[in-house]
Amino acid sequence: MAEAKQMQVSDEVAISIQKMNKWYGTFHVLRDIDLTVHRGERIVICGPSGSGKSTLIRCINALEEHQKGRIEVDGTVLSSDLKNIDKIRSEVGMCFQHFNLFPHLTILENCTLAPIWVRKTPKKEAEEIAMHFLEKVKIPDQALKYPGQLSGGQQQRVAIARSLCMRPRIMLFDEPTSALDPEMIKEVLDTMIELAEEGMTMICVTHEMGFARQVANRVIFMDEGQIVEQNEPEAFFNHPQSPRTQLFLSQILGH
Amino acid sequence: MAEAKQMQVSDEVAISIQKMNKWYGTFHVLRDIDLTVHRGERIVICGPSGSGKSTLIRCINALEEHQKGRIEVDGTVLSSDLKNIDKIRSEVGMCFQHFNLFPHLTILENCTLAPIWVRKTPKKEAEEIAMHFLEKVKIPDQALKYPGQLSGGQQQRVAIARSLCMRPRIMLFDEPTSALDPEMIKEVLDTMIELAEEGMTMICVTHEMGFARQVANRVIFMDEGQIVEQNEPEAFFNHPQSPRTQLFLSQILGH
Amino acid sequence: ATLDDVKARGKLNCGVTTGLAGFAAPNANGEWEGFDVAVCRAVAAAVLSDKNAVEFIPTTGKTRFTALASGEIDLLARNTTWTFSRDTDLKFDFIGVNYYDGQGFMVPKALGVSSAKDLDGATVCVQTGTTTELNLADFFRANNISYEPVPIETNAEGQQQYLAGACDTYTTDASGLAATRATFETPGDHILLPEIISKEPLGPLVRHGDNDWGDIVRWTLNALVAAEELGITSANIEEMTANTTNPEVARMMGTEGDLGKMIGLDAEWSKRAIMAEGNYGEIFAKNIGEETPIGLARGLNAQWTDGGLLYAPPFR
Amino acid sequence: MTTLTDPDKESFRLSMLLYDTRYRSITMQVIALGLLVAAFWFLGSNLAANLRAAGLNISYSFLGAPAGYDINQTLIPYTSRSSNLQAAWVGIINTLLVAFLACITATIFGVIAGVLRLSNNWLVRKLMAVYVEIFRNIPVLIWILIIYTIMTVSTPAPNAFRGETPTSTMFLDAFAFTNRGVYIPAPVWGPGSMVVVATFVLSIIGVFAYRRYATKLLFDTGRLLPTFWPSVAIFFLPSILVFFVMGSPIGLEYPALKGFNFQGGIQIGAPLIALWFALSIYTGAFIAENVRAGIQAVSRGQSEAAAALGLRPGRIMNLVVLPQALRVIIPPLISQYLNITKNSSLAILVGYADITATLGGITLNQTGRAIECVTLLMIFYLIISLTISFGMNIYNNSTKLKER
Amino acid sequence: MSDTHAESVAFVRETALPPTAPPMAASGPVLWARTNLFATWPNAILSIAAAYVIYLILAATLPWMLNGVWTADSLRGCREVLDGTSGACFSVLTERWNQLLFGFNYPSELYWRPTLAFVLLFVAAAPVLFFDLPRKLLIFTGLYPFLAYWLIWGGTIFIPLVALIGVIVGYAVYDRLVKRNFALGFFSGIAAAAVVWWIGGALIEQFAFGAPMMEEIASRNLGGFMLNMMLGVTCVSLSLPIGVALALGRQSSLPVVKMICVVFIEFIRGVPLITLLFVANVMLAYFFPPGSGVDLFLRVVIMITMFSAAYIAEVIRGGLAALPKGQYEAADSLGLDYAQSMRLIILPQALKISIPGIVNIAVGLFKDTTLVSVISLFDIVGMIRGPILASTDWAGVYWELFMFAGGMFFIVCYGISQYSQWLERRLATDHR
Ligand SMILES: Nc1ncnc2c1ncn2[C@@H]1O[C@H](COP(=O)(O)OP(=O)(O)OP(=O)(O)O)[C@@H](O)[C@H]1O
Ligand SMILES: Nc1ncnc2c1ncn2[C@@H]1O[C@H](COP(=O)(O)OP(=O)(O)OP(=O)(O)O)[C@@H](O)[C@H]1O
Ligand SMILES: NC(=O)CC[C@H](N)C(=O)O
Ligand SMILES: [Mg+2]
Ligand SMILES: [Mg+2]
Repeated sequence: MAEAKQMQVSDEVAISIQKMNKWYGTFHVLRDIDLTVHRGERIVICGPSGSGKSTLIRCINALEEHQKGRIEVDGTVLSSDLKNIDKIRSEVGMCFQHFNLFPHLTILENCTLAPIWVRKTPKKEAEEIAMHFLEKVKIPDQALKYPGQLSGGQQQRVAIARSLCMRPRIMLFDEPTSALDPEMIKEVLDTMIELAEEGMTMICVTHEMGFARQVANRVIFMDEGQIVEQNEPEAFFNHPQSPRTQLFLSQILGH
Repeated sequence: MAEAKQMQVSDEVAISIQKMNKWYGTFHVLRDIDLTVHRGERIVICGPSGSGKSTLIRCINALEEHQKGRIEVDGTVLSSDLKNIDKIRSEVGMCFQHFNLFPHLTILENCTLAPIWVRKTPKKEAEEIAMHFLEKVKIPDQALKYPGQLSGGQQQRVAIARSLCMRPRIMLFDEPTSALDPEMIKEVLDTMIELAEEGMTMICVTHEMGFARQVANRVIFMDEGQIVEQNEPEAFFNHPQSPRTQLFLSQILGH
Repeated sequence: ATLDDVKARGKLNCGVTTGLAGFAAPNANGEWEGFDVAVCRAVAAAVLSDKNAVEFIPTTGKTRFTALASGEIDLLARNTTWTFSRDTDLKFDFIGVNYYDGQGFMVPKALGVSSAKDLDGATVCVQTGTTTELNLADFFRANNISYEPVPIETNAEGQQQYLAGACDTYTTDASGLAATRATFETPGDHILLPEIISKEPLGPLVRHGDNDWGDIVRWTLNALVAAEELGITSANIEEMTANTTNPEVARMMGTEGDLGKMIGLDAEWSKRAIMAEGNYGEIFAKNIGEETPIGLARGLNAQWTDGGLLYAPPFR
Repeated sequence: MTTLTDPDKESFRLSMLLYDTRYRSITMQVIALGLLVAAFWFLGSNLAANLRAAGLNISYSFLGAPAGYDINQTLIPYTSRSSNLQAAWVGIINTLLVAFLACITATIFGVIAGVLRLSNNWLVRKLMAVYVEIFRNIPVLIWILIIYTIMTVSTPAPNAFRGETPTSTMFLDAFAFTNRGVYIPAPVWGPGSMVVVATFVLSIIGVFAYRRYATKLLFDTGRLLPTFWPSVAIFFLPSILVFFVMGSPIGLEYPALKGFNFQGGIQIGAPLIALWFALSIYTGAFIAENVRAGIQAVSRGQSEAAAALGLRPGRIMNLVVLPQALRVIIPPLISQYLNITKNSSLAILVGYADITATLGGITLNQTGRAIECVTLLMIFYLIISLTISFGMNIYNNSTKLKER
Repeated sequence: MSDTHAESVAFVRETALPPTAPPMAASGPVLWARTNLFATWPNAILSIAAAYVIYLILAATLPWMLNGVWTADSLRGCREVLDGTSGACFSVLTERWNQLLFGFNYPSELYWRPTLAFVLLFVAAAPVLFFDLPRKLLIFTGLYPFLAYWLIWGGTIFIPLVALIGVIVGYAVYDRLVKRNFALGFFSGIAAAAVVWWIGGALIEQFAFGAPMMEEIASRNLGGFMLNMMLGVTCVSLSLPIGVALALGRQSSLPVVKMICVVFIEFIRGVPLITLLFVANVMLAYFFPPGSGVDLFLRVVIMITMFSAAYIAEVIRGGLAALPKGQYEAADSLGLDYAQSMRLIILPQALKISIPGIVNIAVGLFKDTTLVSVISLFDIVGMIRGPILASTDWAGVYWELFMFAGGMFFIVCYGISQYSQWLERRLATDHR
C-alpha cells in the first residue's frame, strides 16, 4: 500500500496556493496559506475546531472568496471572473459533512443533474455514467430511491458518486465521515480509499487517523488559520515537531 | 456468579403465558406463545429485528392488546378489566430503548410521579424512596437536574430507578442499551446485573450476549413471532439446536 | 311582559339611529337629543317617571330589526317606515306615525340637475336595508332610467361619500336629507330635488305580541299629539291640570277617570310624558322646526285642525 | 388501551360498563352522544319555542321572491325584479371574483416582499420588514377602511374631469382614476378577432411546447437552447403579426365622461378595488413571511452543494432551491388563500356586493329571514373551505418527501 | 521509495502569524455600505429606489404630522388654525380620547376602573408570560378575572365574591378527589362550585343586593379600545381550556367523540368570523330559553370564544402530535390513567410546544375583535365609524383617527409577536 501511495504522484501541479489570506469581517481566518498539491497527491488536513480547515478547502472551489493571495487550480487562476470559477468548479468535486443530497430528486437524478445542466451530457449518457459510479460506490440498486430512504453511509457514498459524475480531477472532502455512525464510516472510507488507489488528487479534512496513515501522502496540521506543520504521515504521527501538533495528536489519539 | 443465578429462582410462577396470539390488522405478529417465568428468574429474549420481541413484552404489561390466549401476571389474569390492567402495570416495571423520561420534570419528579399519583404515597415518602433508588443506580446527585442535562447512560439508569420506585415485582427491559454509546452501555448493564443479583424477576430483550451469559437463567430465541428455541445460556450459545438460531448467533457474534 | 322588564330594569332600552341631526344624535355632552329621542323620553317618563331613564341604543338600517326582535331594545324610534311586511311578516307593531315623510334626492347645485328624472346614469348613495333602497329601484325602473347604487350603512357614511363626490346624489327620507344638509359647511350648495318618490310614514314600533306594551307606547305618542291639539304645553301643564274645564284634558291629566290604570300605569302618566320634552308641537319646533338649522315646515305633520294629518284618537 | 382475552364467560356486571375496556369506550361514546343530543335538543327546543313565541317560521320561499334592490356590480344578468336567489348568485360570483383577484396579487406582493426580505441589500431588506410588520399587525378591517377612504376621498370625482379647465385629466386619454372606480379601455371584437385570439392562445401553448422541446433536446443531445428570448418572441410575435394581417380587427373602446360618469371601457368599481387591494396587501405580508420561511427552510448546504457541482445561480434556484421551497410554501399559501376568501366577507364595509352583502346583508334585512340567510351563508363558506382543504390534502400527499 | 515530494514539503512553522487587519481600509462604514447597499449594479439601483420610496413616504407624511394641530375643538377649528397649510388635525384624538378608549357611554367619572383593571392585567399576565417570576404571583392571576369583572362592570361585590368562592370550593373538592379519580374529582368539583353559586346567588338576591357595591355598568356601555382588549383577553383565556378539550377529543380513540370534535373544529374554521358574529347578532338569541336575556356582549363572547377555540385546538393538536409516542407509553407503563397522563405528562409538554402558535392565534384574534363594529358594537373602529365621524365636529377627519386605531393595534400586536419570538428563542435553547 505504501508503494501505491507514492506511485502516482506526478510533478504536475494540481493546486497551488500562495500567500492566501481570508477575513470574515475583521476576523482573520486564514493567514498566509502556502500550499502546493501535485497531481495524484492525497492530502489530509487536520487541526482543532475553528482552525480554518473548512474555510481553506471551501476557498479552493470558490464557495468562499479569499481577499489576498493567489489560488491556482489546474492552471486556472481563481479570480472573480465567473468563467474561471465555473471552470474550477467543474474540475473540483466536493463532498460535505452532511452530504447535502437533493431530497426532492432520486439518487439517479441527483447524480445526473449536474452532468446534464452543466456538462450538457445527454440524459441517457449521463445516466449510464451515473450508474457506473453508483456501482463503484456499491449502491446501484438504490438508484431510484430518494435520499431520505437511504442510510447515512449510503447517502455519503451517493454524494461521492454525484461528485464523480462530473469527472473532477480533484476531490475535496470536508469531514465526510463525522456525521456517520461507526459502522457506516467504514463503508465510506473504503470508497475513498478505492478512489485514492485510482490516483485521484484528494484533499481531505478528517480526523480518521487510520485513513490518513493508510492513504495520505502528506498530513497538514492547521491551527489559528495557519499551516503549522506538514509532513508524511509516518513522520507526522510519530515525530510531530511543533508543540501544538504534539498536543493535538495526544488528544485525538488518546481519545 | 453461576450459583447466584440459580439460587433465587423459586417455584412460584410470576408470569404465565399460554397460547398467546396477536395480530396487527391481518399481520400475525405473535403465534402461540407459551412462556412461564418463575419468580426470581432472569430471561433474555433475542432474535432478529421484527421477530416480535418488543411486541411480546409490551403485551405483558398491556401496552398492546393480545387477541387470543391467556396472560397471567402474579396471579392476575390480564383481561379487559381496567382494574386488572392497573394492578398488573403497578407490579411490572418497564424500561424502554429510548428511556422515555419526562423532559419537563426533574429526575426526582420523574421518579416520584407514579408513586404519588398511582400508589398515593405521600410526597415526602415518595421522595425518600426515589432517593434510595437513585442512590442504587449511583446518581443521587443528579436528582434535581432535568433529563436533558444527563448523558444517555445516566438517563437510562434514571428510567430504571423510575420503574423501581413503583416497587415492581417484575421488570421488563426492551433493548435498554441499544440507543447508548459503547462507554455508557456498561454503566447500565452493571445496574441491571445488580438488580438481577437481588433476585428481581426480569425479562430483557437484548443482544448483549455478555450480559445474557452472565445473568440469564434462560435465553429465548424468537423468530417470525414464535419462540424458536430456549435454553440455559451456556447451552444456548455453545450448542444452539435450531439452524435459525445458529445462523442468528453466527451473525451477531461475528459482528 | 315588556312593561315588567322595563320596570325591573329601571331603564327603557330605546333604539335610535346612529346619528341624524335633529332626529337622534348625541350632543357634545354625550346626551342624546332629537325628535325621535323625545318619543323615547316621553315613554320613559310615562312608565318610569324619569325622562332620563333611557338607554339609547344606536342602530343602523340593518341592525335595527334584529335589535328589536331579539329583545335588546324595547322600542324602536328610528325614522322607520311603516310598511305592510314589517308590520306583518317581520312581526312588529307600529304604534303610530310621528312624522309623515317621503323619499327625496339631494344633489349639489353645481351638478345642474333639477329633476330626479334627469338622474339617468347617476351614482346614488343609499342606506341598505331600508325602504329607500327598494323605492329607489322601483322609481328608476318605472322611469326606465339607469343608476348605480352605492350601498352604505349609516347616514354619516352616506354624507361622507356624497361630499367626497363618490356619488352624485344622496337619497333618503326628505326629513333625513334636510337634517343631513343642515350639518354641511355650506348647506346652500346643495338642493333637494322636487320629486318625492314615496310615502314614508315614520313611526315608533314594538315587538308583535305584547299588546299591553304596544298600548302604552301608542297612547303616549297620542298624548303628545293630543296635548298640542288641546293646547297643553310643558309650560302651562300645571296650570291646565289645576284649572281645566275640558274633561278630556282632565282625563289625560289623571284628575278624572282612571285611564292610567287601564294601561297599567298610574294616573299621572301622560302628564309626565308631556312634561318630559313638551307636546308634539314643542318637540317638533325644538328639534327640527323652522327655527332650527334643519328648518322643516310642519306641512303634512300639522294637526288635522290645521289641515295636516296629525289626528289623535280621543282620550276617553 | 384495550385488551381482550378469550371470552371469559363471566357474567355481566354493571361496573364493567366503567372498568372493562370493552364496554368503557362504548359507555363513554354513549355519554358523549347523549350529551350532544341533549345539547341539540335543548337548543332546538329553545329555537322552536322562541320562533313560536315570535310567530316566525323557517321557510326558504323568500328565495324565489323578487329581491327588489339593485346591485352595483353584476357579472350575471340581474335587475331589481330578479329573485333573491339570483341576487345570492351575483354575490357568490362577486365573492369568487374578488377572492380570485386578491389571491393572485397577494401572491405577487408576497413573493416579491418575501424574496426581497432575503436580499443582501440592507435598505430593501429593512423596508420589506417594515412593510410586513406594519401590515401584519394592524387589523385587515382597518386596512380596508383606510384604503377605501383613500379611494373615495383622495382621488378626484368624475366631475373634476369636466368643464373648461378640469382639475384632473385622464391618463394617456385612456385611463381614468376616479373615486368611483378606475376606467380602462375595453377591447372591441371586430370580425376576425377570433383568429387573433386563437393565435394568442396557440402561442401560449407554443411557449410551453418550446420549453418542453428545449428540455428534451438538452436531455437527448446535450444541446441547450436559449429559452427566455424565444419564449418572449413566441408569446408576442405571431399575435401581433396576425393582428395586422387581419387588419387590426380588435379595437379599443376608450372610456369617456358622459353624463354623470365615465361611460364605455371597462369599469372597476372603487369598492372592488379597495377590497381587492386591501386584501392583497394585507395577506401579501403574511405570504411574504411564508415565502421567506420556505426559502430559508432549504438549508444553505443545498445551494452550496449545487454550486460546488458547477451550477449557476439561476439554475440553483430553479432546479434545487425552488422545488424544495415550494413544498414548504404551498400549504400555508393555500390557507392564506382560504383566509382571503373568508376575509372577503368584509366587503360589506365598502359596499361591495359579495355574498355576505347580498344574501347576508340586504336580502336578510329586507326579508327578515335571518336564520335562513345566515345558514345559507355558512353553508356557502363551508363548501368553499372544504373544497380548498381537500385540494390541499391531495397536494400535500403528492409532494411528501420519501422517508425511510 | 524515492520520495521526492515528502522531503520538500516537510514543514514546521516556528513562529505563529499574528492576525492582521483586513486589507483595504474598507472595514468601516464604507465597506458596510458597499456590501449592504451597492454590492452589484442592480443592487445599487434597488437601494436608490428604496431610498426614493422612503423619501416619498416621509415627504408626504412628515410635514403633515409635524404641522398637526392638537388643541382645536372641531375640524373647523383645525382648519382655522392651519389656515390653508397642510397639517393633521390631531385635536380629534385629544378631544375624543376618552371615547376612543372607553366608548361613549362609560361614565367618565368611572374611567379609573377600567384603567386600573388594565394596569392590573399586566401584573396578572406577568407570571404566565415569564416563567422566571415567583410562582406565588399566580395567585393574583387567579384572582384577577373576578377583580377585573367587578372593576369593569361594577355592581355588588358579592357576585364576583360568590363566583370566586365557588371556584375555590370547586377546586378544593377537585383537589381532594382527583387523586382517586379524575372524572370523579372533576365533576364533583363542578357540582360543588355550582352548589355554592346557587346558594350564593339566592343569598345575594335575598339579602345583600345593593350592599357594598360600585355603580353598575351595562355591557352595552362598554366600548372603544377597552372593548377590543376585553374581548381579546376574555375570549383567548376562555378558549384555551376549550381548545385543549377539543384537541384531546380530536386525538381520541373513541370515534364518536373524535367525530364530534372534528365536525365542530372544521365547521368553525370553515366559516368567516363575520358570519359567526351574524349568528351571535341575529340567531343566537333564538337558541337560549325565552327571556334568559343573554346580552349581545355575552353572545359575541360566546361566538368569538368558539372561533378561537377551534383554531387553538388545531395548534395544540400539532403540539400533541409532536410529542414522541414513547411519552404516552412510559406514562401508561407506570400505571397512570388517561386523565393523569394527560394532565401530568402530555399536556404540560404539548402546551409548551404550542405556545408560539397560540400566541399567533391570539394576535389574529385580537385584530379580529374589530369585526364587532360590523354588528354595531362600539369598539374603537365602531366609535370612529359611528359617533365620531358622524358628529358634526369631526366629520371628515379620517387619517388621524385610522392612524390612531392602527397604531394602538400595532403596539399591542407587535409587542405580543416580539414576545412570542423571544419565547421561541428561549424554548429553543432551553435544554430541558
Ligand atoms: N460565515 C462566517 N462568518 C464569520 N466567521 C466564520 C464564518 N464561517 C466560519 N467562521 C469562523 O471561522 C473560523 C474557521 O472556521 P472553519 O469552519 O473553517 O473551521 P474548521 O477548522 O473547519 O472547524 P471544524 O472542525 O469545527 O469544522 C471559525 O472560528 C469560525 O467561527
Ligand atoms: N403498530 C404496528 N402496526 C403494525 N405492525 C407493527 C406495529 N408494531 C410493530 N409491527 C410489526 O410487528 C413486527 C414485530 O415488531 P416488534 O417491534 O415486536 O419487533 P422486534 O422483534 O422488537 O424488532 P426490533 O429488534 O427491530 O425491535 C414487525 O414486523 C413490525 O413491523
Ligand atoms: N334613513 C333611514 O335609515 C330610514 C329609511 C326608511 N325610512 C326605512 O325605514 O327603511
Ligand atoms: Mg469544518
Ligand atoms: Mg423491538
